[in-house]
Amino acid sequence: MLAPINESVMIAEIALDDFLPIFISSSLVLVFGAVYAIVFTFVKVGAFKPWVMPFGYLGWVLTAYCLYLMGSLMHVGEFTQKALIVTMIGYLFLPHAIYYMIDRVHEENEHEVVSDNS
Amino acid sequence: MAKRSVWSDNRFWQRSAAWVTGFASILLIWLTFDTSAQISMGTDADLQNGVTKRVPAPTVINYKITYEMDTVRGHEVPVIGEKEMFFGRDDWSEEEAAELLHLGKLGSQSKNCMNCHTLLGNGAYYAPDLTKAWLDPAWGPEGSLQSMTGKSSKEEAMAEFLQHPSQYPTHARMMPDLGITAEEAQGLVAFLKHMSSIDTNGFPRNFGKIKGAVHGK
Amino acid sequence: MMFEPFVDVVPSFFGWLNQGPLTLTIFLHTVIILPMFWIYKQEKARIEREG
Amino acid sequence: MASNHLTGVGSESKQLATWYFTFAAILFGAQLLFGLVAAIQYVMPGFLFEIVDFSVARMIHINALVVWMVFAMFGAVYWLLPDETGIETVGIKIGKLLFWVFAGAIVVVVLVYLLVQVGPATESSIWLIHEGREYIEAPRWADFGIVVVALGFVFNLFATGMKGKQTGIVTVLMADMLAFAGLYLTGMFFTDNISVDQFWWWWVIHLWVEATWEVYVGAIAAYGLITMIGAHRKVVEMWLWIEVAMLFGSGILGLGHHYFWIGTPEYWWEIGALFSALEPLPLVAMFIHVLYDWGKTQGAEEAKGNPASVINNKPAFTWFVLNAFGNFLGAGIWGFFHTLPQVNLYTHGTQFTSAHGHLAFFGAYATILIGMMYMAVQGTNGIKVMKSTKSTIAATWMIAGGVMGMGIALTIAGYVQVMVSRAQMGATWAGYFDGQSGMWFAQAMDWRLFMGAVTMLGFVFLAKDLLSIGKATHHER
Repeated sequence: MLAPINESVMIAEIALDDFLPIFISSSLVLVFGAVYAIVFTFVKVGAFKPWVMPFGYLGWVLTAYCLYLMGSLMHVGEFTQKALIVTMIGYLFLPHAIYYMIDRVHEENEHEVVSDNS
Repeated sequence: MAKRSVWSDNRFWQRSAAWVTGFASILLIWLTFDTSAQISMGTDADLQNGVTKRVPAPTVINYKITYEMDTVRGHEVPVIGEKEMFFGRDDWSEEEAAELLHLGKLGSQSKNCMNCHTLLGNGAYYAPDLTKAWLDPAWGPEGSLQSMTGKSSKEEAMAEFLQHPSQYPTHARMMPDLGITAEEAQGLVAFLKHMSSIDTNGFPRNFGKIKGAVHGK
Repeated sequence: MMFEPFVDVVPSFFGWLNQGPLTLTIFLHTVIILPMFWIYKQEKARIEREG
Repeated sequence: MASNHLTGVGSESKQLATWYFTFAAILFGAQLLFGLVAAIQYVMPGFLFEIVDFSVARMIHINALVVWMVFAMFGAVYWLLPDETGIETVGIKIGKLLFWVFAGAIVVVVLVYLLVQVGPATESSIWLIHEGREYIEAPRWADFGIVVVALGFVFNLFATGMKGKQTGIVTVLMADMLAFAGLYLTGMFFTDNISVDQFWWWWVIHLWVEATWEVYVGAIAAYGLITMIGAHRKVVEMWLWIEVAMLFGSGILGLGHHYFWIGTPEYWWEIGALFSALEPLPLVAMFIHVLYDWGKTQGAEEAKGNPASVINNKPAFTWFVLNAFGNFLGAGIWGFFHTLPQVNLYTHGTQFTSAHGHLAFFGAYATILIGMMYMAVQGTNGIKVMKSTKSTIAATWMIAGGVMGMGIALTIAGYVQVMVSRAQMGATWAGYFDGQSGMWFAQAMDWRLFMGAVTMLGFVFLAKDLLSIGKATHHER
C-alpha cells in the first residue's frame, strides 16, 4: 500500500534569482496583452494609422514569450506549458472576435431610429 | 439594415451571463460542501488511531507536532508524533482542550491579533506570521525568545511573553500590552499550537529550515 | 507542479477529477462554456424567426 | 428625460444621494488619516505606542475604507435610480431614516474602536467591541444593524426597479446588490476552527471585492458612459451583460486563490489559479470598451461638424477613465503576478498583498466613486457642461500619483520580504525581522509614508474642490 516516493512530484523550489524575472514577466504578460488588444482596437476604429498594427502583433508575440518565460521559471510542467501555448493562440483571435462583435452591434444600432430610450 | 448577428444580441449575452453566474455559484456551493467536510475538526479518537485530518481535534495539544517534507505530496506537512507535555500535562481531556481552544480563538479575535500579525497568512504585515509560530525555533529550547523569558518550556515562555510583552522587547517594533491574563495566555498558546497542526498544503515553505538570511544562504 | 495529479489526504469527487495536470480546471471550464453553444443556437433560431 | 440627470433639484432620491456622498467623503478622510498613522508607525515604531497602536489604526483604516465605499455605492444607486427608472425612488423616507441609523452606528463603532480598543477573551467582546476579523471587524450588534440597513436599501432598489422602467443597468444592479447584501451574512458567526472561519470570511471579502463590487462598477461605468458622453444605451448594456458573464464567470470560482493555504484541500490550487488568471480579461475589456465608446461618440459628433468635446463633465470623466485604467493595473496586473500558487506560496501574507490591496481598492473603486461624487455636484448645481478647476487637477494628480507611489514602494518592500523572509528563512520570527530591517525595506516604508502624505494632501484639494466647484463660473449652464 505504500506509495512509491516520487521525487518528480516534489514541488520544485523557485530559485532565488528567478523571483524578479517571474514578477516582471507575469506583469508584462498583461501589459503586452493589453498593448495588443488596444493597438488592434484603435487601428480598427481609425484612431491609430494602419502602420501601427504590426506593433500590436509584436505585443502578442511578447505576451506569448513572457508567458512562456514565466511558466518555465515556475516549473509548471510539460502539459501545462502546452496548455499555455494553446491559451496564447486563443488570445491571438480574441480581439478579432471582440471587434467583430462590437462593430456589429454598432452597425445595427446606428441604422435604428434612436427614439425608444433617450 | 444589416443582418443581425447573435454575437451582438442583447438577449444572448443576458442569458449567457445568467447561465455562467448561476452555474458558477452552484459549483461553488458544491465545492463548499466538499471542502467543509474536509476541514471540519477531527476527534480525539482520530488522533489516537492515527487518522490524518486537515484540522485535528483540540486534543492535539497533548502531542508533539513537527513540520516535515512529505515526498508524496511534494511539500511540508505537520506531523503529529508522540505525547508531549503542555503546561505540565499530556492528558487534556476532549472537553478541557476544546474549552482552552475556544478561549484562545476568542482571545485571538478580541485582542485583534490579525491587525498586526497574519494568521494562516491573512491579516496585517506589521508583525510575524503566526501560522506555525508554535514550531518557530526561536521559541524552542535553544531559542532566543525562550531564554529571554527565563522559562523552561515553550508554552510557558509564550504565555509569559503574551502577558508582559513590554518587558521583553524583541525589536524596535514592540507588541503592546493588551491586558492578556494568565488564563487567556494559556488559551492563546493552545490556539497557536492547534493552528500549527493544520495542514496548510506546505505553507509556509522552508519554515525554519535555513538559518541566517541574506548572508547565510 | 501545482497543476499536477492529486495527492491530497482525503479523496473526494473534485479530488478524483484532479487526475492529471489541469484536468479539474479544464473540466470545469468546459462544462461552463458548452451550454453557451446551446443558448447560441436557440437565440440564432429566434433571430431568424423574427426576420 | 434627456437632461433630467443634470439636475438633482426636486428629486429626493438625489438629495439622499448627496448625504451619502458627503458622509462617504468624511470617512475617506478618516481612512487616509489613520492610514497615515499606521504608515508612520512602520517608520517610527514608538509613535502613539499603547495609545493608538498599529492594530487600532489599521482597523480603522480598513474599516473606514469598506464603509465609505459602501456609503458611496448606496449613494450612487440613489443618484441614478430616478434617471434610469424615470420615477422617484420608492420608500425614500425609509432610505433617509436608514441613512441616519447607519451613520450613527458607524460613529459609535469608531468611538468604541478608539476608546475601548480591546476587551477580555469573551463572547461579549465580540458582541460589543469588535470581532477582530480583518475588514469585517464591526461588532456583532453592528452586524445586525448593517443587515437591516442593507435590506432597506435593497428593498428600495427593488421596489423602484419594479415600479418604474427596468433598464438593463437597473436589472444588473438589483441582482448584484441582493448578492452583495446576502453575502454579508456568511461573515456573521463565530467558530473555534480557524480554517472554517477563514473559509467563510473569504466568501464575504472576495465575493464582494472581486465579484459583486466589480459588477457594480461595470453598471456604474455603463451609466456614466450614457450620461456623460451620450453613448448608445443598447451598446453599453450589451457590454454590461458580457462583463457580468466574464466577471462572475472568473470571479466566483476565482475565490479559490484564497484557499491555497488555509487548511483547505489541494484541488483549490487548480481552480483558484486558472479561474483567477482569467480575472484580468474583463478588466481589459472594460478599459477598451470605455475608450472605444468615447472615440466612437466623439467621432460621430465630429462627422456632423461638431468638434466640441462630447464629455459634459470633465472631472467625473477623468475619474472614470482612471477607473478603467486603475482597475486593470491594480486589480489586474498587481493581482495576476501573485495569483498562481507556485508564486503565491512565497508572496502570501507579505507587503505584496498590501501593494495589491492599495492599488486595487483605489483603482477599481475609489476612482469611480469619486467620479460619481463629481456627477452629483454637477447635478445639484444644474451645470450643463462641467469643467475642471485647478483644484480638480491638483487633487487628481496627487491622489492618483500618491497611491501609485505607495503601491510601488510596497511592492519593493514585498519583494525584499519574499526574498529574505520567505524564500530563505521560511516565515520564522527571525526571518520576518531580518526582512523588515533590510535597507530596501526600510527605505520603501519611508517612501510609502511620503506618498501617503501626498495622497492626504490630494484629499484636501479634493474636499475643497467638491465643496466649491459647483459655484465656479467657467461652466456652461
